[in-house]
Amino acid sequence: MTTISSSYDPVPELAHGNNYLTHTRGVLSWLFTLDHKRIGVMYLVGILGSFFLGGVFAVLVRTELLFQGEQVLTDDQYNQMFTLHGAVMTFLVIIPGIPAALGNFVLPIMLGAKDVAFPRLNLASFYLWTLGAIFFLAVLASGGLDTGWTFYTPYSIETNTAVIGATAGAFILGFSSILTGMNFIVSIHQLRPPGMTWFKMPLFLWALYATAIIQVLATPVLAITLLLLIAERTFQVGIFDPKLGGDPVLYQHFFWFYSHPAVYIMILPAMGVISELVSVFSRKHIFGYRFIAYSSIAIALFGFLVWGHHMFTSGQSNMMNMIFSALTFSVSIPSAIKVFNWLATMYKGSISLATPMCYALIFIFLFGIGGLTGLFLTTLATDIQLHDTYFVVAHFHYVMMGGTMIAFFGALHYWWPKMTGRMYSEMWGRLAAFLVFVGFNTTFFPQFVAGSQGMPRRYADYKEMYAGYHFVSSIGSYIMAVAFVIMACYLLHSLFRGRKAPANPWGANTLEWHCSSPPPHQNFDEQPAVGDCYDYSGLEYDTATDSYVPKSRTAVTT
Amino acid sequence: MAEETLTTAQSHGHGHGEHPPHLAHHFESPGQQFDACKFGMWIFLCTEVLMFSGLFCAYAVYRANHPEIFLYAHKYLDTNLGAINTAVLICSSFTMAWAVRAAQKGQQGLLIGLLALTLLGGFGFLGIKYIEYEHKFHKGLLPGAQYNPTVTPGDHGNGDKHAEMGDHELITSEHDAGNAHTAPPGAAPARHDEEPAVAPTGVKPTEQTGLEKTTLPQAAPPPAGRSMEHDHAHEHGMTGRPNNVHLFFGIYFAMTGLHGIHVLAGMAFIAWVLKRSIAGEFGPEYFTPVDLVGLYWHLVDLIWIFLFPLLYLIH
Amino acid sequence: MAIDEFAESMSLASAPSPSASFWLPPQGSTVAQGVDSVFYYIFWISLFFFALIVVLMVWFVFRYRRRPGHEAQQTATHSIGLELTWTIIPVIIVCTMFYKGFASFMDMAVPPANAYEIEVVGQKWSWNFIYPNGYIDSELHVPVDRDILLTMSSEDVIHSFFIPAFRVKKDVVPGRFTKLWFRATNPGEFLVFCTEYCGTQHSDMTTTCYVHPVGEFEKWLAKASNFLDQMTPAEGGKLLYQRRGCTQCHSVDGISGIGPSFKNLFGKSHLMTDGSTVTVDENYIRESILNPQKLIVAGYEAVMPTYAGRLTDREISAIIAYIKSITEGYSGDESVPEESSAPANEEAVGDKPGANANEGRQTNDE
Amino acid sequence: MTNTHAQEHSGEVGHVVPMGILVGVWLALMVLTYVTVVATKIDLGELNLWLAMLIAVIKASLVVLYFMHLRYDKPLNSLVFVGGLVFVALFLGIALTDSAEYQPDVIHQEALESLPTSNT
Repeated sequence: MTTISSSYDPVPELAHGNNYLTHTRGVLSWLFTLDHKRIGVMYLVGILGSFFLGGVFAVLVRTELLFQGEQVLTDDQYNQMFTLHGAVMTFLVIIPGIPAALGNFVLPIMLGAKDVAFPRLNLASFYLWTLGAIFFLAVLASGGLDTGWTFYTPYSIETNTAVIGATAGAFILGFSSILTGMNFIVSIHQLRPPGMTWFKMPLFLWALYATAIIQVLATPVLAITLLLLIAERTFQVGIFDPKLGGDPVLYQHFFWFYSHPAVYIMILPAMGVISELVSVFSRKHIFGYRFIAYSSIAIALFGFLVWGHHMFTSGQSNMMNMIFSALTFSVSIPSAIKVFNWLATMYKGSISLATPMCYALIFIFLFGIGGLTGLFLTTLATDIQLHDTYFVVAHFHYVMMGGTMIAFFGALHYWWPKMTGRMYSEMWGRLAAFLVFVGFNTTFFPQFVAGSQGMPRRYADYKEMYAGYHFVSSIGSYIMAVAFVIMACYLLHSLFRGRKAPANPWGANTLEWHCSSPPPHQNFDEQPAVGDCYDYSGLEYDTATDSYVPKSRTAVTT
Repeated sequence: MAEETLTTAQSHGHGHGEHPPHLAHHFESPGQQFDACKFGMWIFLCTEVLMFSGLFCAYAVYRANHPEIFLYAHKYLDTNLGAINTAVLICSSFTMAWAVRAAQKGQQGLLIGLLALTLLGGFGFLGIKYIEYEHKFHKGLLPGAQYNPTVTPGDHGNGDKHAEMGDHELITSEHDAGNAHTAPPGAAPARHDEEPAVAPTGVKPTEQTGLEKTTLPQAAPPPAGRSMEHDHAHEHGMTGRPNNVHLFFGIYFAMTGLHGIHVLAGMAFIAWVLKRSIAGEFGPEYFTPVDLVGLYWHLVDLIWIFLFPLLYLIH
Repeated sequence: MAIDEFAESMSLASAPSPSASFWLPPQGSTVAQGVDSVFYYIFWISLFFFALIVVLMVWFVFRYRRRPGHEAQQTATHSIGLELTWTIIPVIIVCTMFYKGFASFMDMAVPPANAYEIEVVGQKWSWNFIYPNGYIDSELHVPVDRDILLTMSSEDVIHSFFIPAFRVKKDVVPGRFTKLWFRATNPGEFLVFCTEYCGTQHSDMTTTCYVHPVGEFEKWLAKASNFLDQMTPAEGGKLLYQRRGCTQCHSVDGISGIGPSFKNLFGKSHLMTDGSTVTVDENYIRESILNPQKLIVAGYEAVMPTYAGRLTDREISAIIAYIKSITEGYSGDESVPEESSAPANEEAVGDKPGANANEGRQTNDE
Repeated sequence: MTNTHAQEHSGEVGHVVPMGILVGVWLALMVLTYVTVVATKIDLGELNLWLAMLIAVIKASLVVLYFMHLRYDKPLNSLVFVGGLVFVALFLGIALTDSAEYQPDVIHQEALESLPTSNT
């Protein structure tokens, strides 16, 4: 076995230009790479591009709703815009988001391994994602999609927009998700270094493990649902088509059996990131490690029992309504445990407001609202009033956008120095974070009130009484758009003229900070030592290099 | 889609290892690599089981709520052909398991022979499936809108006198259905839901072509008058045939079609492993691809073990 | 006539009734009070916990901000006691929420026995309400303080029947019935929305629910259901043309939509898809209303649903009269009523602008 | 189901299933197939379905335990397989319960085959 260096050895400096970015040159070396870090970066570029595309659709939707009547889009175009916004954001951005882009990059290094368990499969997942994205672009070019991202039958059977193209795209993206999940499960089981037991693993890996379980168990049911929908359209099989004796409510069971666990695929990695950020930027050991780890698994498993709360008004039987309402409350408990544990971690810490921590705090604020408004939608009586109104739109944007995407940007800033070897500008980072926070709340808080006042969802036009809410919401969406443009600018700027990043700028103790920034091709020359990844006592701030270095050997108190 | 990615799952095993030949650089020992591959394969099999669970769920829901359709329609299926198919798959599963054993013991000749036998079993299964599909296409026993039976149940395709009339019937029904993209009967039986990537673009099936529109109950009688309960008498149309019998064939073609695709994929992998075993790559210290393809083939057999009684032995 | 009387008897000011609140619309039905109490119960608990989290977070960030001389103190890294408290307390709170929601849902879910049944048929972008005496209207009229049971079904795709003021919502699913009941507490006009995405004009699929004061409803129903008696057949035909979904496909201004336009139709001869030519006369119109699939004008698709059993013979002849009335130069036996002859009458026939949104809107050419 | 003889040495990694078991399982599967086909001849009413399912489960577990040598494998693999089945059962169970509950509300149109003549 290889020698184990002590956990506080100084990080081996790389000969200039020998990191994973410069290991080999040329486009082909990127397109056919098996290196998980390069695959992660390629995913990141694809996902940020899709996020920009989805954002354009969102701004168009909000511009149409700025005033009553028709502004820029006809009814049909509006229906296509909100459908494509939903489909692109869920399938292309937020489901692969944190696991595929950042998880791929960080997981093997956190495990002290050279790569994921199946590198070729990892590259295949990326190309499946790209193929799925191409299908979505083809759908965009060939007449769009106007069924909503849920493809409810019988409308999705009889509309003449490119439903088959979109469902085929989602089918392929599903496989990309399954294979990434499988890769992560096997890597976490098989590639943990000696000394890293399950409860010495970083919490981000617990979150990715729980996410992978859902990806593997839920996505196949989406695959068969989409296959049957394609069969409906091409051969009129009649399983979901009421004209042929089929049952549209059965389609909703099929669809939501996947799509509710899918929302936990989206939020769990975000929670994993927040656990890391809160601990590092408070210089405090994480509080309640086991409870946070177990709550990730609990959310993953309970997530499979609750899909019926999307169907309270759909004609689902009253008995199932009651069972699903009761079960859905079980999912809110682990989320509450996590939030309280994060707060307990911050207690008596030394909290720095670097940009990643700004996003972590914004996450706790927005996810707090998102999670608590979920209670209204879980309770039967209030869900009857609130279902399919803007209250639901606001709820899931607070949890998906306010939760997952905010955590994604926090993680992006946290691992930016490690991925690119460059530091971004803290001032611009904090400004953009503040603007995102202001823009987000201006956009979505009015939608809560519009929704509870009865404003239905997916409306191209609205009655007079909802005009005020929509106006404020549209203004908010422009503020958010500006904030993201600012973020894009300063991150791109840092790529070329950012300060050279030290090995450990934030003073974290997970293994990816024990190698250089950007890390070498093979991550570690010899097996890194596995200590307690939330114990920061062995690191001290070195003003010269503006980074954290292991304390001088004599003073090391083990 | 998943099929060819699967091959990468197996091929990762034999990277350019420094010490033992087939050890990938990021694994410590062949044991760790073998366990990782088996574990990854079992996770993949789990996703396959969940994918077919969707079809079993559709089957269960429609059988529970419309038992008369299944009782009536299963008589169209030929139980003997189904039983032969089950036997064929079990034998090819046996030869596959034996082949894995042969690989583990390094018996190259036996390995190659057994893999060939398994491949033959696959062809046999698909051949019988083709006969069954041919009979159904011929007799108009198709899913959904194209359902236009020209044969009474129990007449297992040997009712030749129906043959010519059947074609005529089918042509008209084809014309009525009016959706150009349904595979014309008699042509090679279009696999029911081949890989969607090649599916025709979303041609909108015209709404009312020959289909009975959902006729709403008469408006005149006050709603309370209409019987809500599930009255079986209403179930049976004029000819004693329960309505929506095409649902059975929708589910039949979905299940056996998707299973057929997986048999085809399995045969592709076996052929690929056969080629490599002829090249002598496998032996006691490295036989992972044979083992993984064997697991996949056994899963395909496993699913047929459940499909056979559910579709053919309805009582 | 119905609307004028209705407005007078109501002398309704448009101000929302006092029971409206910041979060929820005015309470228009018996269950509304229960739903609102559950809503505010959850609201105040959520606000408390949200405030707790945000105050703690902001305080910690300020109190323990990183500054020279301030080090993070190593507190305990886990405590079973704390973990149990913030597990058990939320479980208890959440159980109370479930029970309150469940109890209030029970009143909503189980329709009372002898409710007044109205059948609702949702179709692409308009509602049809079939009253017990067979009269079909595109707006919902109900008596106040009476249990109303809606038995709903859809003709094409999934719609959803939602009256915000009554706190009731239920999907309208093709191929099955779904039931919804409410009991309106105060007279007035309440908006009805479709809340399940159903295509192009999903946002226009709104109508109004008129709650009549005690005794007024029967009078309205009697007057409305024999509207043919109070007007010439042509006007009755025009009302049927607007109310029964003909507007979706047939225009009256000469522009052909999904179906041929009715303008100048009577007496003309058309080439049919099967090659024959047919002159448009009474029994051709009657035939294409009852069995539309048989004869289709060339160049059109056979997508018209049958109206067999949904239009009485008298209504069909009224429609025929209307088609005649908009054919210039047709000196048929009835006198062609000019547009201006009885505007008041015209106005009173329920053409309240805006309320019945689908009346004026022609579907643009597909 | 512990892995009886550990194969940590770099040679044999998997477990070799003895020939006797392979042939035995094969014969059992063939016999069970025959039994399940014959079983449909006897009319047990509702029980027929459950009998067929029982035989199918026995055959399936034979294949899984011996042909796929799950019995000699690491317990993690069987946990994955059985875990998947639990979620399949959850999905089928709830879909069946719910569709049975709202079945009385489903409208039964006329048979698709007999196109109704226009009935004024």
